[in-house]
Amino acid sequence: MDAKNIIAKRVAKELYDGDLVNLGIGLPTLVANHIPDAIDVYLQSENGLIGLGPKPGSEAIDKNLTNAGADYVTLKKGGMYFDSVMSFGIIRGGHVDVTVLGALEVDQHGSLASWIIPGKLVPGMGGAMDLVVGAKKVIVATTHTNKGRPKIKAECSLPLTAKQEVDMIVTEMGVFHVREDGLHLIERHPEVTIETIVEQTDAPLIIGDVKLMEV
Amino acid sequence: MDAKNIIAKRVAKELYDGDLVNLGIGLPTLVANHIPDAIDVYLQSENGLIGLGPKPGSEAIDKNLTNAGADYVTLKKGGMYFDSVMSFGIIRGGHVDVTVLGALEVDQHGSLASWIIPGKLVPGMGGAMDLVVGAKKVIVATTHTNKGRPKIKAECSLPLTAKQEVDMIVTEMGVFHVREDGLHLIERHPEVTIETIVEQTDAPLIIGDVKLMEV
Amino acid sequence: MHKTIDKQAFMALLDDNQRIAVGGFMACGTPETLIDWVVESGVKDLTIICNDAGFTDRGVGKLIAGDQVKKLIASHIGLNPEAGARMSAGTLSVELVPQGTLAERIRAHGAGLGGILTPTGVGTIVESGKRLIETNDKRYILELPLGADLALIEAETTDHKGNLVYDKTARNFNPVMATAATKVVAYVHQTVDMLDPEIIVTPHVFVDHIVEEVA
Amino acid sequence: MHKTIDKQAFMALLDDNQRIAVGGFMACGTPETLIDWVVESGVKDLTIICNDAGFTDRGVGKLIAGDQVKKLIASHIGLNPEAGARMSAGTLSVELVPQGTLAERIRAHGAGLGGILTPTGVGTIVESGKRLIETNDKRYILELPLGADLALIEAETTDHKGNLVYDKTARNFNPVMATAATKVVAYVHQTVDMLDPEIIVTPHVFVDHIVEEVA
Repeated sequence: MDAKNIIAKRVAKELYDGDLVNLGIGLPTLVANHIPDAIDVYLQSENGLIGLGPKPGSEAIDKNLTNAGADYVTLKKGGMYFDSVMSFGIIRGGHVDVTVLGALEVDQHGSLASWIIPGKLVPGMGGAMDLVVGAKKVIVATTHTNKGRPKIKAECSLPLTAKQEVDMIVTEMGVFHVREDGLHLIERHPEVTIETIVEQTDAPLIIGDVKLMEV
Repeated sequence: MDAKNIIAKRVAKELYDGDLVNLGIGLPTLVANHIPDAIDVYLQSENGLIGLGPKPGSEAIDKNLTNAGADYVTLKKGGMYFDSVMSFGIIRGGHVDVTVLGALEVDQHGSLASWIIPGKLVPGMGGAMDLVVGAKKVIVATTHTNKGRPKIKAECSLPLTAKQEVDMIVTEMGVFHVREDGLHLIERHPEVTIETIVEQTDAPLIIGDVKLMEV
Repeated sequence: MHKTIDKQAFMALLDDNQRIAVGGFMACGTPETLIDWVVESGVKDLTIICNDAGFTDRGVGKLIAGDQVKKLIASHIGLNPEAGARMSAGTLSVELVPQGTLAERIRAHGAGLGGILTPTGVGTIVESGKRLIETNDKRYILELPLGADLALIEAETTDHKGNLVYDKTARNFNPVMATAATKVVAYVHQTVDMLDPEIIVTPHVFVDHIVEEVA
Repeated sequence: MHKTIDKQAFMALLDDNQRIAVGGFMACGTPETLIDWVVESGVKDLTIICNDAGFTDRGVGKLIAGDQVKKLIASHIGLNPEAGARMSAGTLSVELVPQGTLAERIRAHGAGLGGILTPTGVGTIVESGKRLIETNDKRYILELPLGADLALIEAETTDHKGNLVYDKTARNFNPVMATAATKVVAYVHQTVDMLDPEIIVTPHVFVDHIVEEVA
């Protein structure tokens, strides 16, 4: 399994029967492939639906049925459409159980930077700021490093998406919980040592009973 | 024609093709009977519909189809149902062209009191405060006096429904416009003298070219 | 996620001192069966959020007549003399809220807003004790969110997931109340296998429990 | 009220310096025909309110590519490199707004609110220049209403009155934009004699003009 699917599989274990979940564009989308059939997890797409199904075959593409990344999608039985006001009422109002997003940087306090590199990349925040503030549980799903540089920082240096809202970080190296007293390493990839994780992380880590990730 | 229908008929002349109109409980409801067939006027009921039709016969009563006064009503073709949030979005947002309401008191500045007589009658404001603030044109439709006492005052003495929002007052005696410089008498009942109106009104009136009301 | 519950399970949701939002407009669209069960439970000192006080023998009026209500937050109590009598006697506290403001306050809670600025009530006793805020040279009242422990709503039809559609003007406050309570119980008249995803008014994620009408 | 207009009548609605709200989400649900006509009109210095910048050759991206846009208010511009290039070159002013805040600001205008308090963006650069207000010990940004001179939206079906229903995720920002502009033009794919009053998303009172798809 590649790094991205290791991450996605681990994130999927955080989802429970009946949860309403929003998966960000890119890596987080892969989480859907790892949700067990035995549970009902409802995927929201913030452009206006709950009940995101698998990608359609080319013969079943409907140009009016897309996700927030402009990909063609399908709707599961029991799903429904709504407008952007309702969609963000659901998000901001705390009705999303889990949101999973990528990161440019995430820090030990749970602050996240994911939408702008001033002067370089200015795509905009889209719905990310609302999702991170509104969802009951915020999981950052990201590769541990970008071109060798740690993404987990003591303090974010880029403009924030939201301040101190992230609950959990999942990378291919380990799983981290953001708590009152700091950032806890709670699981590690079986083939990655704690020392390596510490070395590849730009934030102080609290290390107690570190379990092995299922990969 | 009785006083109430004289008022209702005159108010109806203020309605134009395509207008969205909200008629309050009681006297204002009678306005619907005087709208010419040649124009389309859309009646809103703030409990959740546009396209109020005539009262149903007893065989056609639907307990889930009522107006804001809890009377059974019907829906015209092209009408639709919505919830209270949408209903008051329409009202507060300035999408209602004309609202017609009764009054306990209305004053020369266009302030209206219609929802409470402290210690005596406390029904509540219902949707009236939103309607008076939100509608493009506010018409008070009321008998000129209550037990011989003028309802049009220099200043309202009862708690207000809204401050300086009324545009026009229609009674069985005359028609009044609220303008920057004060309250103008613009029409009178053909059988009622200007002197009588002045006598029966507790506010200073500006009297210029006074036309005759069609009764 | 099986959401259907019976009377016994419903009764277990009730407690003294709860804040309960009840759908309906002058008893149209109010879940009478659920109200009857609250009466039967004998729970006391409730705070009821409802458009109005219902009638003495219909809607939330039954709870007021049974002296189960400590406080009523509503826009109108005029059709229920028992409510007025108890208010005068000092045994029922009544907070009168303009209907559109009531809808927006409940919506604000459900949509995660910290409040809304409304022009409704400015210059009236409704503004007393509230913060007034000027934006774009206009004065508004800051109205705060209003949520509940429990929402009791009525819908016409559900599917097996808990999606809801309503019938005519029985919709009114039901959808917004479904967004703003810790637990939401919907009384429904029928259950179908599937609802058209375009017409669902209340997505299933808002609905915790369903009580099905017994034929 | 006959609302159907042709291309010529549509062109007459356009002018330099207009503020135009355009429905759609990454060009899904954007009225491409109307955008093409705006391109053809050659009007300049537009302020465009849209969820995103579309693509270089789809959605509002066509207006940006044609240098007709002075300012863009959107949540995301990442799929249209032309928008980023013009922003860097200083020829396009871009106001990035979180998607949920964008929806609420437009809704606030349409619903007559003076603003809304949102937690989204607190502690980020989104709060700069804005008033922060504390309620219930939590900090919120006061976000102001956002309206337009013209809204260009797309719907699936209308009746002869201008009521609208949408198709799947092409709904998105279209309904809320229909509430918040001085003139609203809807491009529709089909016209039917009557729509079910329970399923209408945009009541006809919001719609000024209809452009029907030519088969």
